[in-house]
Amino acid sequence: RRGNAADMPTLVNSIRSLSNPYHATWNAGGAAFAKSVGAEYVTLVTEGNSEKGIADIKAILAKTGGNCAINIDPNDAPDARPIVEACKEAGAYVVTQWNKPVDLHPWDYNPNYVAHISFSGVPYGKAMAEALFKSMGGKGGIVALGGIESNVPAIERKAGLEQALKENPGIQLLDFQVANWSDTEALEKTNAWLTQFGDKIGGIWAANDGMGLAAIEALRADGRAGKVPVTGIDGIKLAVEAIQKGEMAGTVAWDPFWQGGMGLAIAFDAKTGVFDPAKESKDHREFYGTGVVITGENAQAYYDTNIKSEPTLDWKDIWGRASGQIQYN
Amino acid sequence: MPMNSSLKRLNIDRLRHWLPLATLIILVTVVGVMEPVFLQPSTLLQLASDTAVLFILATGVTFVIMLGGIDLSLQSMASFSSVIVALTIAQLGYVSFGLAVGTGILAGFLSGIAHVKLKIPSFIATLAMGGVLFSAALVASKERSITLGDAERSYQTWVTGSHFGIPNVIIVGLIVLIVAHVLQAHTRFGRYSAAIGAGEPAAYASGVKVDRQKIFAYMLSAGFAALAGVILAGRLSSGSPTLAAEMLLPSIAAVVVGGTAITGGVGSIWRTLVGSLIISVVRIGMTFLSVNIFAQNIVFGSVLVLAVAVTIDRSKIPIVK
Amino acid sequence: MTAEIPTLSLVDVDKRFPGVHALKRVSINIMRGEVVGLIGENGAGKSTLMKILSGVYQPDAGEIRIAGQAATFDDAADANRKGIGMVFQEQSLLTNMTVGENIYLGNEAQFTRFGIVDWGRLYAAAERQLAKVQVDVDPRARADTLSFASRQMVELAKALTLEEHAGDHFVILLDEPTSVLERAEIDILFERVRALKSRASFIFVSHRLDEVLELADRIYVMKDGAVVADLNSSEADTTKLHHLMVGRSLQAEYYREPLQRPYRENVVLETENLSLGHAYKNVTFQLHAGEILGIAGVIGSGREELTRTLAGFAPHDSGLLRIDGQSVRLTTPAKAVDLGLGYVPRERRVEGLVLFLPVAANITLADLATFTRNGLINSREERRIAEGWVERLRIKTPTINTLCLNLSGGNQQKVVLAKWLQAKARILILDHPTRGLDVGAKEEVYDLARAVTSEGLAVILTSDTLEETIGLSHRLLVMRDGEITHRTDAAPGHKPSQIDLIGHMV
Amino acid sequence: MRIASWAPVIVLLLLCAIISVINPNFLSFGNMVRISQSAMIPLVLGIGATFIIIMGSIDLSVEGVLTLAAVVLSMLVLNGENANDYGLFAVAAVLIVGAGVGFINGLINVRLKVPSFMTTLGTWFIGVGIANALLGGMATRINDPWIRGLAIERFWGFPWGVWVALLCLLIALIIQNYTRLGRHVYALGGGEELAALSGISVARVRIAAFTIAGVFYAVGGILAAAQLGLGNAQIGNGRLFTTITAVVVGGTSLSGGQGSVLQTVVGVLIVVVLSNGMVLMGVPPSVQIGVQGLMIIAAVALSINRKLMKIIK
Ligand SMILES: Nc1ncnc2c1ncn2[C@@H]1O[C@H](COP(=O)(O)OP(=O)(O)OP(=O)(O)O)[C@@H](O)[C@H]1O
Ligand SMILES: Nc1ncnc2c1ncn2[C@@H]1O[C@H](COP(=O)(O)OP(=O)(O)OP(=O)(O)O)[C@@H](O)[C@H]1O
Ligand SMILES: [Mg+2]
Ligand SMILES: [Mg+2]
Repeated sequence: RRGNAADMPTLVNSIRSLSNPYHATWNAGGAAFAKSVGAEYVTLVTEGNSEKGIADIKAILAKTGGNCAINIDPNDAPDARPIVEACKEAGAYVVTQWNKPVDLHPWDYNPNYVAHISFSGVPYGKAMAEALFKSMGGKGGIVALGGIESNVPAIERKAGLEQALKENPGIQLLDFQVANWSDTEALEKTNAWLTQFGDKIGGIWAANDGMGLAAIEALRADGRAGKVPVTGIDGIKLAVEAIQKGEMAGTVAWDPFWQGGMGLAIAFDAKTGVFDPAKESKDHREFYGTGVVITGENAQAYYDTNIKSEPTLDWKDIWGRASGQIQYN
Repeated sequence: MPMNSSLKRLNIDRLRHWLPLATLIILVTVVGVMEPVFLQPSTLLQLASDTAVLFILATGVTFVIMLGGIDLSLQSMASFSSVIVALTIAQLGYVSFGLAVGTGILAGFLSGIAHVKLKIPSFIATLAMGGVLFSAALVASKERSITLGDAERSYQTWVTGSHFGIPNVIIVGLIVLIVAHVLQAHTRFGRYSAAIGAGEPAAYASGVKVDRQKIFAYMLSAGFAALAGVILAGRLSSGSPTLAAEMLLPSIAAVVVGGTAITGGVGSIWRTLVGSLIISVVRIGMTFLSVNIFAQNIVFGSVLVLAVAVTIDRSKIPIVK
Repeated sequence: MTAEIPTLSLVDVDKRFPGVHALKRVSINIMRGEVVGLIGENGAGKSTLMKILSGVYQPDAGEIRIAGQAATFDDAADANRKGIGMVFQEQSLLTNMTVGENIYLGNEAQFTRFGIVDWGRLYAAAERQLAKVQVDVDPRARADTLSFASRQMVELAKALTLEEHAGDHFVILLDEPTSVLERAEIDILFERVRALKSRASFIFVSHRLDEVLELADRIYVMKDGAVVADLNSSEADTTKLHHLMVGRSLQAEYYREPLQRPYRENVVLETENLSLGHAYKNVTFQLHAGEILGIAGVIGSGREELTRTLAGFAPHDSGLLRIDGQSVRLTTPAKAVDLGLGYVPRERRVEGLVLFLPVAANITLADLATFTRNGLINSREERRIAEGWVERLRIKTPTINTLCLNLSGGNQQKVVLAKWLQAKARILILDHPTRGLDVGAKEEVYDLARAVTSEGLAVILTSDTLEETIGLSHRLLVMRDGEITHRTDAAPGHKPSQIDLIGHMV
Repeated sequence: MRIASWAPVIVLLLLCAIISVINPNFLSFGNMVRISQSAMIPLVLGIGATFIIIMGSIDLSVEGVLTLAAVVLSMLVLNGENANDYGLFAVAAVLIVGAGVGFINGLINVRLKVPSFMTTLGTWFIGVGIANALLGGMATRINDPWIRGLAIERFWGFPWGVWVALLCLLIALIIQNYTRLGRHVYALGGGEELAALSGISVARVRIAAFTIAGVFYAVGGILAAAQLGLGNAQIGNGRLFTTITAVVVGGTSLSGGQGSVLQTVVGVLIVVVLSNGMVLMGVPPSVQIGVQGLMIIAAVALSINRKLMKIIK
């Protein structure tokens, strides 16, 4: 019935949840791509529960008989292995993003494990730190909000921050706290810092936009919003707006719309035989995507092309943003 | 005449007994009719293996719930256990599993002591213990997930492999079911638990060593949670301080959906098994039936409430609180 | 008499519970200003009847009539509005609230303005209610700080609030109100009831037939869910009532005195200057195998705490307690049970039974170890044992899997006794063992007490009535203000008189 | 006996003393304001939960109602996504939404006889689900100056939100101590059968209590939205356990019948001061949650009256 190869494959995006703008935009990108090829589109959410995420993928594989292309942001790095193995067994094609174990490689699961896409957290975490330091005039104290501790991007972004600190001796890291990607926790932590360090806080670095925006709200309640620069990462709409208002010093846009759509496009093209993954070079199998650093200078332009209207992407240009093979150390 | 009515009563009791299972079968049938692939043996086996970890977690907490307590530390315990396995399996091999479960039992003992001797409500004692375990997992893992290599994974085939086409994890689940069922239905501990849950003062006055039974229940709960963590570590071939994240509420929900009273005294491991399967079927069923992703939480919540409305045995629960 | 319309009546009322036909086409009438006594064995259906009259249960068939008009009660509140108040058999004060709050619970509306309760007025009114029953408690005290007797009086005060809002005539249902009261308190209660007869009718349930004869104008006798007799008090006496209830005559030797065997030589339990805080001090006595040792005393005499000490709830803080010659301190009931003590508590439904477990599980609760093999309970053996006890003690229950909750008081008490006999307790502490039991069941308990002591069990007895204590005991201790004031022998033939003992009690 | 009921307060003071020795900034007025800001939402939520817990039930729908309230509010007041600007009417609507969810909780609990644990777990999922569906996963910025003012504008040095929380406290105290409903909630917790025998309509009291709790959670939602300046479906995350912990730490018993809204105030302060102090004392992030757990155990162990509590579940 469905397992028939002549059928159009089902397109599947699996993400953490639909309750944050980042993944909601990811989902929109997936839907846009699916529409462009006229395929059925399914969204799965893990709700932060690895077992659920994996079980859902297996359910889809069973339901479609493996006739699907999957683009997934695994809940936690370990989830990638069982998912890839299940896809291989069912004959589905899968692209992973952000999280996977370092020793799990697409080329070990030809052709089904098409590619892994990530964004090196280190340079962008560092870029944000530098943008922050710049708007502080190169000296002063900062505090930093981290993501979930075991999460790879959170670890990388923090590493980037640390590199930037090493290169900028004028900047002192007053404290680093983990706020688990949560607005509320970020707000509470910032509140406590305002007591502890008061005016010594010259800037706030946050590992994502949600936490950065929450820090701004804590500053606002203290009457200091706009006076203490804050940076985030992700490039969500509210962050770009905050940059335009001068309350935020910078963010990095991964373009989740691209992630959600292009990840599917790559898996879909492999599934439908447009290219043979086994024949692609490693820098198309495990590659860094390109992030856009947004600061006060380009915020308006970015807003106009990416946020005001739905971005139009060329889904044929699957390798357009591949910027080098992922390095593990 | 009295004979007759007591027969009737027995029948009603029997009927009540089967309501959770009937609910499960109805749910499976509904999904199966709308999407026949769901009823294929391979899909059902898959469903069963994907339920194993949830079931084991739920089984552990059933012991505590029977006593009228609660264990909120189980997801941190499971995650910590996966970290222990990941850190030690290279050196210790199979012993690492024992180490992890042993740590679980010890943690359960400590929560039990805190609850019983310091008289801290179990809600607080286990929530706090969960925090301690989470911190321990973060520190031990250096805040990262630890992936296991091929050599280490070879110790885990008892989780990942299969026998006669049946995934091992299902077999492990069945063993847990049998052990837990025997403990709960055929041992003094099980009987005392029910007595404590249904009427602690009378159990105490009858000479039951209440504290000891309670501590034992917390040890079982954390021990099973640790076992669940060991299995998760096998399934995901890694350990991580967040590996079992978001599994706490589904586990407790599984116990309650099976019809065990959250207030204690009434319940069984069978009910927990059925409850775990109901949770799985509803979740996976929604994926099979392509329920709109935005509607899924709404449907899930509603079905759970309705399921409990059907499954609980109100004749044995004095007051529904 | 026939022409008069009853204030309240039941016509052909039927009520079934799963497995039990509790009321079989019962019809009764209550006339204006009448006190109607209602007696019957445990499980005869008295409480069920009362609960139907007070709106707690709905009849399956038949009719309730108020002043000749058919009436239905949605719930207790509805019955209350229609002029029927009830004092429940089981303690029904909320222990986490104050006396005043309890008295007006559900009736606060009269003290409420714009949604705000005027506590001052409420407590003042509560104070007046308490004065009516002449009980001296602070309406602002929490109910759990009160003695059981005071709580019962508070409940009566609560029922009497009907006076304030019911019409010109109302009915108060008293379900075993006297079982926890001392004689002096019973007198106050009876006096109040008689004083209120001009405005109210009463139904009075009690297992103490003499009390019923004393207070009631007319008596209904129930048996197995049906009314079997309706007679004027003047035509009745205890022997006749007993016969009607139980179907056989009252034993001349109610306490089985001829069966009282001399106790044995060996001391199983002894105390030396046993003391506990302010509760009791310097208590010294010996308990022999086969002996029933009665302890008499009023509330506050220390006998309650002494029994709690022996049961393992309140360890003594000085003096000696020896069991079989071994000096022990009973820190938990578990320890007491291990040493062969069995406690039949006064609060049967709380400490005696796990109400939500089946009969069988309750009987075996204290003795699971003996039929556990390799860690597993032998359920067939368990069933056999439970069935054995049900038969031996004639416990009335549909099956051994019935929850204890659904048994009548007397049968519940038998389950408690079965539990300790099964656990082979060598010393039984009977704490008001016949509270709430019908005369038949009482006799059976006495029979049991005799039987087990002749087999060598030792019993410590505190009881509701002096008569019972005297009748049953081999020897008697009297306590006052925490000390033993009198010891006496009570062998058959020279039992002490009540007057003798009372002199040492107060 | 009286002393025992003050134990949580003593624990709180002790905690404050320890933290201020390590970091004297703790006692600054600025920090007091921040603690009050951190406490205002848990307080309002805790107040609602206290009613339910005294009744002997449990309410897990805290996050569901709060999230739904915050999201609905963000869509109805002046915001960055649509043209709505209903101001105070929006606030009223949100309170009605909270009351509605609470009412449904109560209704399911008493009519379908589903234990509150499961009922409210269900409505938790449903509430968050609806919030999510309404927003489609995005976040809506709130531009309404009144709402934002709750977090930003001050009166006597404290943000308006804190005053709103105190007003809620006052209302709760009145309901608890001076209305029939308040007393009947205790009666249900002390013994539901007995309460019914006294003529209390158990169903009505339960439904009313859940409804009131829902309103308080909705106020919590309004304050949360005001604080973060936006509504999104994650705004409630992690609030449930803090809320119940605070209630229990304050001394309200999970088995019902005992406790009060005032005790919850102390409980909330203990929990908030503890997490604020954790940062001030420089406890490393990865062990914070563990240390917090141990401190809460210590706090409860110190403040529990063991004599009174024979049975602890
Ligand atoms: N009336 C009562 N009803 C119920 N529990 C009570 C009562 N009085 C005290 N308790 C508490 O119940 C617990 C009873 O535990 P018990 O001492 O019987 O077993 P245990 O402590 O496990 O035995 P062990 O110490 O030998 O392991 C104690 O914590 C005691 O404080
Ligand atoms: N809720 C119930 N469910 C099932 N059976 C019940 C219930 N209440 C009472 N019964 C049964 O109905 C019968 C009558 O009980 P009831 O309590 O009316 O007796 P009673 O005359 O008041 O006895 P006692 O003198 O012991 O108080 C008993 O067999 C009892 O087991
Ligand atoms: Mg002990
Ligand atoms: Mg009765």
